[in-house]
Amino acid sequence: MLLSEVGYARPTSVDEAVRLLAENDGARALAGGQTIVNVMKARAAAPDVLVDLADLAELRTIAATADGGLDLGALATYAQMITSAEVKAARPLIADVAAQIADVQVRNRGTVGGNVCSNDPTNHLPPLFVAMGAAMTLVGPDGERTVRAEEFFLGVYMTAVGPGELLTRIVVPPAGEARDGFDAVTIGADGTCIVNAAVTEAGGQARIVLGCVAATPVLLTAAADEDSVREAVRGADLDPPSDLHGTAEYRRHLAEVVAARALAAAREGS
Amino acid sequence: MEPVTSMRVTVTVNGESHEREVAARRLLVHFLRDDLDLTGTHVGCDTGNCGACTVLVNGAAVKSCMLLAVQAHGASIETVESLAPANGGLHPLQQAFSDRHALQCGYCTPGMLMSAKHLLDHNPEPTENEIRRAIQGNICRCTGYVNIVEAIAAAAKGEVSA
Amino acid sequence: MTTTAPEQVEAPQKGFAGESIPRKEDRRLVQGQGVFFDDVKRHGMGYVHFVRSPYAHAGIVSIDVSAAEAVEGVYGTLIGEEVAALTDPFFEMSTPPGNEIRDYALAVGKVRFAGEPVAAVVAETRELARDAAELVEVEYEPLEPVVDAVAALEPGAPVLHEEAGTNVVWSGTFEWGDYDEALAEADRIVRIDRLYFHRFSSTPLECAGALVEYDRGTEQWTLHCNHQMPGIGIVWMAPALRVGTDKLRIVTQDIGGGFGNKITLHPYFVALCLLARKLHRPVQWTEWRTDQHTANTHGNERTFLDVEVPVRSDGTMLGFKVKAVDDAGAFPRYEPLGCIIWAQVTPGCYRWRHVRVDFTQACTNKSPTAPNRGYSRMQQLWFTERVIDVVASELGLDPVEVRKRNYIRADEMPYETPNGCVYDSGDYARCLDIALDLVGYDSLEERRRDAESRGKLLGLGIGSTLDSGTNNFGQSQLLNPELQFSGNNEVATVRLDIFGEIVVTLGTTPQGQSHETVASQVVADLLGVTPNDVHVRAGHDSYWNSHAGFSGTYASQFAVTGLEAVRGATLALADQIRRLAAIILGAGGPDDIVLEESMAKRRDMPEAALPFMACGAIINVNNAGLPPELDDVTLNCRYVYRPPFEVPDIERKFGNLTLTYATQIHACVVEVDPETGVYEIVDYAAVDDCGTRIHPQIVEGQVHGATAHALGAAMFETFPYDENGMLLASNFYDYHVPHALDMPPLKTGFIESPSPFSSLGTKGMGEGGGAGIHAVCAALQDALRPVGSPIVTESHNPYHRVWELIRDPAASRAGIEVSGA
Amino acid sequence: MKVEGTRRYEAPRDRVWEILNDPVEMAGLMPGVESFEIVDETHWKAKVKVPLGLGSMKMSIDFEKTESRPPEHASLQAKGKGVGAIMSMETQFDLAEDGGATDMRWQADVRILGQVASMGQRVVQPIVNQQVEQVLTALDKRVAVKAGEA
Repeated sequence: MLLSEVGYARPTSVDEAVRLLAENDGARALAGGQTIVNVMKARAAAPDVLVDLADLAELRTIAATADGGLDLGALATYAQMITSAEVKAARPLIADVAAQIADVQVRNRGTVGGNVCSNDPTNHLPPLFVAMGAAMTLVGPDGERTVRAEEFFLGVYMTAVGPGELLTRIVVPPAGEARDGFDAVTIGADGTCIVNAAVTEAGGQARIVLGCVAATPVLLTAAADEDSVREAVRGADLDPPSDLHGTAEYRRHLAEVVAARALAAAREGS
Repeated sequence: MEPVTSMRVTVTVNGESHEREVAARRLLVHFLRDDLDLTGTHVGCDTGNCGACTVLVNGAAVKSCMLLAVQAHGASIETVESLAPANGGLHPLQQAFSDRHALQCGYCTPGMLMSAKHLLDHNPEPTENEIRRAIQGNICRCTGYVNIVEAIAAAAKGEVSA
Repeated sequence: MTTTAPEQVEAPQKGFAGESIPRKEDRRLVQGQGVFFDDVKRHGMGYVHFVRSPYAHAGIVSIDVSAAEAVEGVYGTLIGEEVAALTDPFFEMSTPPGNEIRDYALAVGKVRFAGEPVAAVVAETRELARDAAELVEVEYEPLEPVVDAVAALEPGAPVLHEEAGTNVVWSGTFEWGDYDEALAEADRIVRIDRLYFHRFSSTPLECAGALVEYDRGTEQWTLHCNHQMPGIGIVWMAPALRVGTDKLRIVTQDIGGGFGNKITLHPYFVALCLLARKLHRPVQWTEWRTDQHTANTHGNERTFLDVEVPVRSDGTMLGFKVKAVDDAGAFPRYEPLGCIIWAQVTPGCYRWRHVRVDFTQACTNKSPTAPNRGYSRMQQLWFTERVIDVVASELGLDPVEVRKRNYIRADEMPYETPNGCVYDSGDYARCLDIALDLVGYDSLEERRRDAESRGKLLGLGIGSTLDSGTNNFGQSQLLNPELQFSGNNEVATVRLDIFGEIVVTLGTTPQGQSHETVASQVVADLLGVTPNDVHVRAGHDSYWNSHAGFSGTYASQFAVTGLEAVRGATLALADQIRRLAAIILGAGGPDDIVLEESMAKRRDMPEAALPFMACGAIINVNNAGLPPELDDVTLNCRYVYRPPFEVPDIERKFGNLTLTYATQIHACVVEVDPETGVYEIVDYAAVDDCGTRIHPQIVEGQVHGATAHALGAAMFETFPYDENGMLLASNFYDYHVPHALDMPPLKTGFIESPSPFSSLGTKGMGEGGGAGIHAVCAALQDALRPVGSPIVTESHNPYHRVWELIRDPAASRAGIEVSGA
Repeated sequence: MKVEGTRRYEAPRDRVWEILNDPVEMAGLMPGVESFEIVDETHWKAKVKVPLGLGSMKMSIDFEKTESRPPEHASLQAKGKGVGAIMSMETQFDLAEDGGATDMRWQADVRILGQVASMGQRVVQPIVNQQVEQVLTALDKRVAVKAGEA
């Protein structure tokens, strides 16, 4: 509950934030704080400096892109996404899934950027963004680069955001013909995730992304019918972790079921 | 601004402005309870699950154990102490909680009330499911939520005793 | 032995009792004006942080606190060696060798569970105390841990307490009726090789803690804390600190839930007492959630082995035999009381007459246990309910019919169980009918078909339980005849003060049970005033002189012990008021005075009335010239209620162990997704019979809460350990307690079977006996019949466990066997 | 928690052995090593700061080489201490020459104790895997470099 001593800075521009992140060893960005503050309470892993992004209003916006996709500022909260007309128009499933994250208080503070950067295997958004083919914009001392969602997640609590870099935006392509579906088994309603799956289906092909079965979201592709999806999951050679909420075997089985259900949801959804 | 381990924080709490030097690592809930002596806001866990520490920051319900006090610099905060009107009466939610026996030990109650207030501020006529969703982040270990849900519904409808 | 009813001196007038009046506690609590221990502050106080063992089992080679003490702002430290020198071990209740266990405030020499405190650091701020605690260097010599009670009893298992030389805390056999006769009479014998009741805790939302002050002049400690059983708490602490009990003042006001988990706080509190004395300043300790989960208390875990149930073909239960192994965790503390408490409900709600139980309790390298809501009876009741459902399943009988055939009948009350307990009153079959009605039992088959059409499996289950209240502590002598505990007591004082204020103090330590309100109802009715006129002091203070040895709030007893004490004190006060008024008003005698409208009136001439205010003033400040026959009138009456108990027969382990038995019959309907094992409770009814209800709304609130705890335990809440003795659910992410969306809609019903053994007809209630756990297990077993009829053998059934039952029903049935006699 | 695997290095066995048994080389392969000290031939100490996305996990680790049969087998014990965490690891590897390449069979038995352990295996297990994977990948590169040098 009691944090270690930490440095705190609240930059007023992205450039300043990036400079602070780059110049201070062990600095981490602080967005909504709904994961990092918790982790700091346990003191097991701790940043030395927190760079509070609260004043970077430009990262709080949600906008439609020219091609009808979504441009999510890293600081957009779950609550914002749930009520955003742009999200509803472009990829409404993002709002639906955001509404299943934790609870009102967390959704009021927690941000899309924080969710993907913490990459806790139980998070819902990483598989969803991989399925949708989102791209992450990172700004560092050497400028800006874009990383595709499927290359963004490197491990538990590990992402492509390098030292001195800041995730600023997440760009989700327009749905076009694609339809999105999501399904999860959680402990109780909206509790900790046991296994989840996001599916984006277009032109008879499904991108299936499984969460909580490995350190990073697992992307599979298959023909967009239940049998093929199930077969793809079975053939994926998953080696999920075992814990008190489910054995590896149970998770492997659930992965197949939630993938099939996410596909069904995608087909019913739009 | 270069990183600091302590800074001057100004916040408005329940309409009153406070200024204090606060360590960067101090959680908002400890700032409220220990530094401002507003002990109505409680702590029930150390992982942001229980919601006993719920307060409104700029009108939004948040868990004050998942926010550093320095992050609240410049913000306006409402705690349970702000609910009752100055004339000695109770806020309709407080009255409804008492009417419907929506509290036993009373430890979760301040956080629960603030979540309920946040709900009714944004949705004056919630359905039962909306009420349950609104307090999903507040754990109560005494009541099984039955009477809490009823009390919030009653407050919304103005069905509270005088 | 028989228990007789107290004389019904004067049935309370129809008044406030029975009404759901506004709760007195609420006004402060809804405004955030309650005073919980962590709200109490003192000038110059130091914050305590405990250094805890990362190992489940290890020798302590050395502890170095010098770096911690060198930090600016650190006030001092405490380590096990100091504790061993300054205190005596807490007393142990078991027989040798279990009582050789030495339990201190901090680990001495070795650690026996992960999270065990090995040192304490005190500093100027909470954060600094933790910083400094990280600098304490402890060198450990890891030892092999044992995390399973059955394994702990095997030869060669690592021994936790070398002094005892064994992991057995207590072991004994219980033989009631004639079990062999039951075997001979049986048509069938059902055998179950293993049933397992899991480890969990009701995890009160407020964690433990205290602010402790030491007065050097008087050598007295004051503990502002949330101990829920101060009477026994002091009995543990004072001898350990080598002082008399009056040196410890325990003060509580508002307590954020307890559920039994705040009964065994004495090790922490003794450490705080030592620190307050050593450092010459008040010290404050707030336990964090992770600490509470890992190192405060859990409920008892119990394994039932080699179960044998002789039955008739029609489902008549004749007897049972079982070998129970209870897991007490690393230190016994309140144990081995759990080795006898279960016997309060030996046959559950049923007419089993022949019982053979082999009971052993073991230590393991896990968190110690404490009497968690439903303590020890819940485990036994779960066992009886599981047996009923397994037998019904194996004999192809209807579980509802088997229950009704075997339930103790209303016309058999009071009913003496095979071990001499007296069930005071109740009508289980009627409660069951109400519960079944509430969940629409008649349309069950239709709903099954409807669920099936949606790909779901629907099942109904029943949980029938008793909430035994008001312990006869004489049962401790069945474990250890040397123990000098028996009976029970509770205290209240009622006073009429100078301006006519009626002031009540209680010995209890409520944590949400609304004692202020309920006590005021009883007092108001007896004195002819309104509850608003009755000021019941909040909380407990051992300096109020209103507590006794067993004071506290536990074991479902307030409605009997607490209210009997309140009633006794109020009747005494009423009598004094009448005597005073009779003289002042010139009436013939006290019987000619009636109390109503806050006045003492002459029965024959009601206009001749003495306001209570005048009574209070006369005795307290205007008492010259009063006649000598009023010398004993103080208008300040203390009453100690002692239930009519006798010491049980130690040879036969026979006797009445509790005074009242409330009934809880629950019915639960679940829908299971057979593909994932995920299930949902779609209908739920709880029917309660706690005798006369003083405040129906409060009773119902307790029913809701007990149900939520049970459903949480059934579906989500478990404290499993890995093979290294690490707890796997140390926070609310992994220890998922029911949230608002997890709770099914609850329907409630009630009947009132007044207890013949309490003056008010009340029965203790609130623990609920875990009915929801039993009901969920039964409902799952019913729902899964179409997929191979797996048998539910564990009390905790998370989704993955249900999936495993579906996937391999045969595995769950492997230990079940039915044979002809 | 046991993790194991096999790995093939395109270098002769002696070369791989050399790197694996040189504490300085190995220290260079581990992520986040802040300081490294050789106590004697079989004992080393390291202070590491394992970089995780949310912050770093600091640990001081004592290593002991418990068995060594050049050039085919070695076992190593590591004991680490951090805030709320105790880590102990027993690891061993066997090297077999196959033409010019080397096959390594390795296994590690990792025990995590303390508060961190209770963060849940679904988090801890992947983190351990990640760290091992990083070391092995770094080893790959180092072997390649060394082979190039030769």
